[in-house]
Amino acid sequence: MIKKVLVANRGEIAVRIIKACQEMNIKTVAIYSDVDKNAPHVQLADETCSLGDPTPIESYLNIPKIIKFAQETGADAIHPGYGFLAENPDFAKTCNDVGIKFIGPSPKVISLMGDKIAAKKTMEKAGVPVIPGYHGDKQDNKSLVKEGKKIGFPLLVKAAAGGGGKGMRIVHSKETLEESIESAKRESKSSFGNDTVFLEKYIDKPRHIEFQILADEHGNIIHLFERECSIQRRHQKIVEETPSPVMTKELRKKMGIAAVKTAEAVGYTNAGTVEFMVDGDLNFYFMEMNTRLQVEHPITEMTTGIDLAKWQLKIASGQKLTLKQKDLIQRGHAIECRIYAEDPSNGFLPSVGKLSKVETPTGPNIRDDTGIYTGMEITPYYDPMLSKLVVSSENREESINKMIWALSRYVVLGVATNVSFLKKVLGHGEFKKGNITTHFIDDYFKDWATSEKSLSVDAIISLAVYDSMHTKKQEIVRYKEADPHSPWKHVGRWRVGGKGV
Amino acid sequence: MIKKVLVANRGEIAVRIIKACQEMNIKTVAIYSDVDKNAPHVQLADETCSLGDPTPIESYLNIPKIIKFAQETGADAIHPGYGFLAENPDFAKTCNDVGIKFIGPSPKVISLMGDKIAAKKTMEKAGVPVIPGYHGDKQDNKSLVKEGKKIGFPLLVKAAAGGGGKGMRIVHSKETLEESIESAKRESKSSFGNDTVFLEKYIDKPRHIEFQILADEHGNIIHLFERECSIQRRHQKIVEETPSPVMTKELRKKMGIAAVKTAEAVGYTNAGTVEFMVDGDLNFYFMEMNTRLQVEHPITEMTTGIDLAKWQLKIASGQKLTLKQKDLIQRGHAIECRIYAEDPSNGFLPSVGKLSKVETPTGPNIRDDTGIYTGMEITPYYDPMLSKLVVSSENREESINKMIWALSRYVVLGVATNVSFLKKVLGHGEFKKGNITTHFIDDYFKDWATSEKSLSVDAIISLAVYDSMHTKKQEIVRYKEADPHSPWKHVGRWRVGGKGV
Amino acid sequence: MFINYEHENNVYNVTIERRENKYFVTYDNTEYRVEAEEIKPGQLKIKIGDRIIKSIITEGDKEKYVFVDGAVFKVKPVELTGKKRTKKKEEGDLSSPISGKVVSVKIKKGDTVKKGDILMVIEAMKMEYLIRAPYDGKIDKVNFKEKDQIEIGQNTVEVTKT
Amino acid sequence: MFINYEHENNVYNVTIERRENKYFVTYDNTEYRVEAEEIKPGQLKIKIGDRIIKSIITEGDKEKYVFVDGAVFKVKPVELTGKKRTKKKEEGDLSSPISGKVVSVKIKKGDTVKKGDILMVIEAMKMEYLIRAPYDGKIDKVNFKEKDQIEIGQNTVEVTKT
Repeated sequence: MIKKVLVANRGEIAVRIIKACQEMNIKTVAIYSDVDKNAPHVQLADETCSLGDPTPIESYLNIPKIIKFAQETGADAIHPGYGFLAENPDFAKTCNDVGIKFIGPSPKVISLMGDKIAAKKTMEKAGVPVIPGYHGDKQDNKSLVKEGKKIGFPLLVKAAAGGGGKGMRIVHSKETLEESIESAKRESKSSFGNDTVFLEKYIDKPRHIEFQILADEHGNIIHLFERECSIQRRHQKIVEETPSPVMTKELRKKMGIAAVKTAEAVGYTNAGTVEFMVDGDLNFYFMEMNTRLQVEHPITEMTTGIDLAKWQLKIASGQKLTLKQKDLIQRGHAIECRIYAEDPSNGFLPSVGKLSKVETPTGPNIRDDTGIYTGMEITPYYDPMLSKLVVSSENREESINKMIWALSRYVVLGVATNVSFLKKVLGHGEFKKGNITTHFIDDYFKDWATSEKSLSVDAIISLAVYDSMHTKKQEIVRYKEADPHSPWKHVGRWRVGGKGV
Repeated sequence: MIKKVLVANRGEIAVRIIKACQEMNIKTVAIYSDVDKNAPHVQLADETCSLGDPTPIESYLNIPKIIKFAQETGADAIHPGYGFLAENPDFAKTCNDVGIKFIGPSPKVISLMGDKIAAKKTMEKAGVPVIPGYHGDKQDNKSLVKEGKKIGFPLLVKAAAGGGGKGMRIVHSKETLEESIESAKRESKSSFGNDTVFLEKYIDKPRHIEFQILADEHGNIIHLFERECSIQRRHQKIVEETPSPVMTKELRKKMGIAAVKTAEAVGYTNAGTVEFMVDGDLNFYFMEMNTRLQVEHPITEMTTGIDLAKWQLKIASGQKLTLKQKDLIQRGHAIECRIYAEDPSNGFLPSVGKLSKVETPTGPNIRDDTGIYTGMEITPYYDPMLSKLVVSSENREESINKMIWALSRYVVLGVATNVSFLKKVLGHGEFKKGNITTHFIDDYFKDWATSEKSLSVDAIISLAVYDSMHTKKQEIVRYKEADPHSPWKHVGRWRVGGKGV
Repeated sequence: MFINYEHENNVYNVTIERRENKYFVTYDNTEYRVEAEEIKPGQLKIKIGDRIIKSIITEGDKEKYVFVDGAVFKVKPVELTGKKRTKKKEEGDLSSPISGKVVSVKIKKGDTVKKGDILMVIEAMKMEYLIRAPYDGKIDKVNFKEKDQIEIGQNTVEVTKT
Repeated sequence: MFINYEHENNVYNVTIERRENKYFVTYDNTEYRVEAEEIKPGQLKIKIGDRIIKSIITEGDKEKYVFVDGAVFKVKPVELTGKKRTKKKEEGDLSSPISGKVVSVKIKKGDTVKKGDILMVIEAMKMEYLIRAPYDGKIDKVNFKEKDQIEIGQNTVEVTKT
């Protein structure tokens, strides 16, 4: 068994992995940049190493520094989490080269799946259906524009190395094709250090449905059913659920087999996710495989009872998968909402600042995977995801109600968040009916403005009472001493005024 | 559907019920005594009613007051939780009489099951095995002593109206029989207002295994498998788990059928628990039926995925049980630890005081049903249970590890608690092997003293650093100004001294 | 005590008087008599008639946040001058939508640009934000260069309409 | 700074000196050089060599609680007089084990009692606690009557051994 794991990540996923290790009596090493000095993952770990400069490339993306820390602390394995170095084959290879177990698939598999073009070609050969498109080597703008016109519009420009919507552009007409290709290349270069893109047919009314895979190092592969991830903004998932409201027993079986075939075709090991696009007629197409633990893995854990993070550690330790496909049970219904520091009424722009208050709901089957705390500074250095609120219950309707209950009691003050927005999404009639596609947000929330356009009476009363309680008599400065009924007073740092009654 | 529920309880169970109601869009009314003014159940409810005087009989046991509040707030149902009025047939009857739905079985059933003697006689007739004993009407000391001698020693004296170990005495020889009968009667009188007792054979190496029942008002009854509740101190459960380590598929089936038969025999409705004693040869005997939601219900919820509190509300609203016995799945393994304000190294004596700090562990499949908060005053008025820590995972070994992890991070300062003790119980070799009986605590922890007999070096360093940080220079008073190296100084409220170095 | 709160560019005039444990709050010609208690710092329990509300308030240098009935409100103080600031984006407003780093500047002073042309690219939290020309025009001033740190609301480029 | 802590009737002599951000703690002839930070009120992060410990400390009037490495310690200050209080129960100690209410008094002054006889019944948190005669003897004094409130540690009954 692995004895000590360095967790090469931050935030909620670092916390999640450290807890899994500690329950298995595996020692943990946290790494942290200067702005994360007091972060929960640092508080929790057995040992900690300071990365210094918070710039990603100097900290959580700094391969030599991280490898050095692993060696110094005697870690025999590294868990990359998701994002950062999780799908970087050079990192996985460097780990292997210095004799540290990388918790994930082999560098070769990461490399293959990281190249979206090569991955599609491999899957086409293996008999897994893929979306029509151009996955060629000609990467000059002229050739790409020509190929794009052949596929027709709308089409997608996607970074070969991309993920999470970064380096992705929808193009509706030939006029904006070249500009979009350039922009996608630039973003991909900056995010992944690689500007190869590919083009593919844009499918109407698409659903994004993915299958969770576990594969051991002895050739055993199972899938843990689907996750419906169609609710996205900026091509990034914000609400995930399982089972999918559109799934049938037959389709689940077919897609499950395709997912296992995908993993088999490349000799996949450890946890992974096969992403499919499903069209209005329930045809499905392989999109890509994520060679890591997924953000939304908790909903699978809640419905199957399987601990994916622990199985990653067991598999990396060489253990055999004792779970059999036929014994797996998908029970009840689970939903995850990603809580972001962003303003949904202003194009989902990230919001930075100090969290003046964090208070989260608790209750049966409510799981909050979080990396935040009261007093934490949200900086522009990293992804603005604050936490993942996950619920499960006997059926979809009860899970939606539970999630709305929990969101209504999720207190994060100090930055703009998407909490109210998520509540509106969950409460939307079409969502309740399960009529969702990846266009859901655009279709129903295009010009959504915060529902809190005006101060409620309860808010006004609360503020006034609070200010009355916290205003010392000597702080009330009369501006016109001659008139004792003057409305102009000064409350603390807050200037006050108003008409007399 | 019920529209508004008054929750006639306090603490974690009131919180649990209010949350269930709110998820179902049922309005809630909390009641509270003066000492519970700021308790979580009061914070959470939609409406609140003040009971005043904290004495139980004046507050949470005050039937007229509670009925009046229900009528005033327009509640159409009352949930009694457990303890207090949960198994008081007069209360259930009063509710019915004024047209308020009592969430539980009928007064007649409560009355029958509350009379342990009548209950046993009924079950004997229905063909459910019971323990040999005296359940007769002759309640004078002389007759009881005579009957006791007939049964033989050891035997149990039990309050007919009792529960939770109150009014129960083990008698090992005829010398202490009469004294024990008197004491049991006195305690029963004070706790339940009734001093009828019965006697029964004391079974060696007994396990306490109970079955959860759900019965609707249309004649449908299911069981939700067993809970192993053998780990008890003072005859009160402190650790519960499911499945039981001793359970076999065949025994589960047999006991499940007996449990359903028990419920059927009395026309049981709503949630209930049939308690059995299981001896070393896996013979089982009906002990009693608890006509309410049980403290340890969460472990059943975690392994079956069923929300028992919500089903109580659905059944009370007249809904049919849509769950079928054959569809119920017992999956994984769950453990509950009851966190008490008590000192295990001093006879489990309750501890009162102000909670100077409460910080609880969170993580996947960790559920903390709690009614406490930092700053709360623990008073001698009510039961000293602070919270219920519940975990689940794929198997028993992982659940034990998870529970130990969680207990190690459960911070409650300001009163003595049983947290360290629970950790020792879970870590005990015989517990790990599943070799448990109701004598487990007596057998292995008879003279247990706190494992923290001496201050650890980490504690000493922490204290010294803390005191150094919080001591302002002007607070350090030199007692012998003449000698600058004098060891005698005064730190804040804390007097300090020591040898010079 | 008279207090003005600014929320989403609207100003709310509120009066509150305290008499013993009761507060009298007047807003929009309605008086609310409430009882209130601060249970924990910033956490209020307020009784308005038969209703009890719980709110959480935090205070920053420039704003207060209120959490009540599941909703969050951010309010600002109103300056004594009475001059109400309006922050609505004007057509030609090229202030940065985000705090981040300038990764690319596409134009220089004196350039002529067409509506929709990309003028500057700002990166924050691993995402790109494009500043585009709001109309055909001429560049008057470029306030940032590549790799500069830029704060939300700072003006990026000044363009004269042509 | 020199501090004495009392824990479970043992006294610990500790010295601590602060130089800039380092603390030098001496206990039992060993010096520990540590770095420390108070992250939240009462929550410390302490670096002892390569090891990091986190502890939570709360302060009452009469005691401090420390939570560290999953264990809780309750410590008391040591009085300057140097007189160490020992709280061990003596054979004849009949102090109340619990704060609660006296529900029944079985004896009166002058009664003779046998070892094991019940002298008083105290109820707290719905449980009964029996005060029994520690030896054969004679009742000298009964400090409480029925329905009296009694605090933990208060002497219930005084008995002379016979």
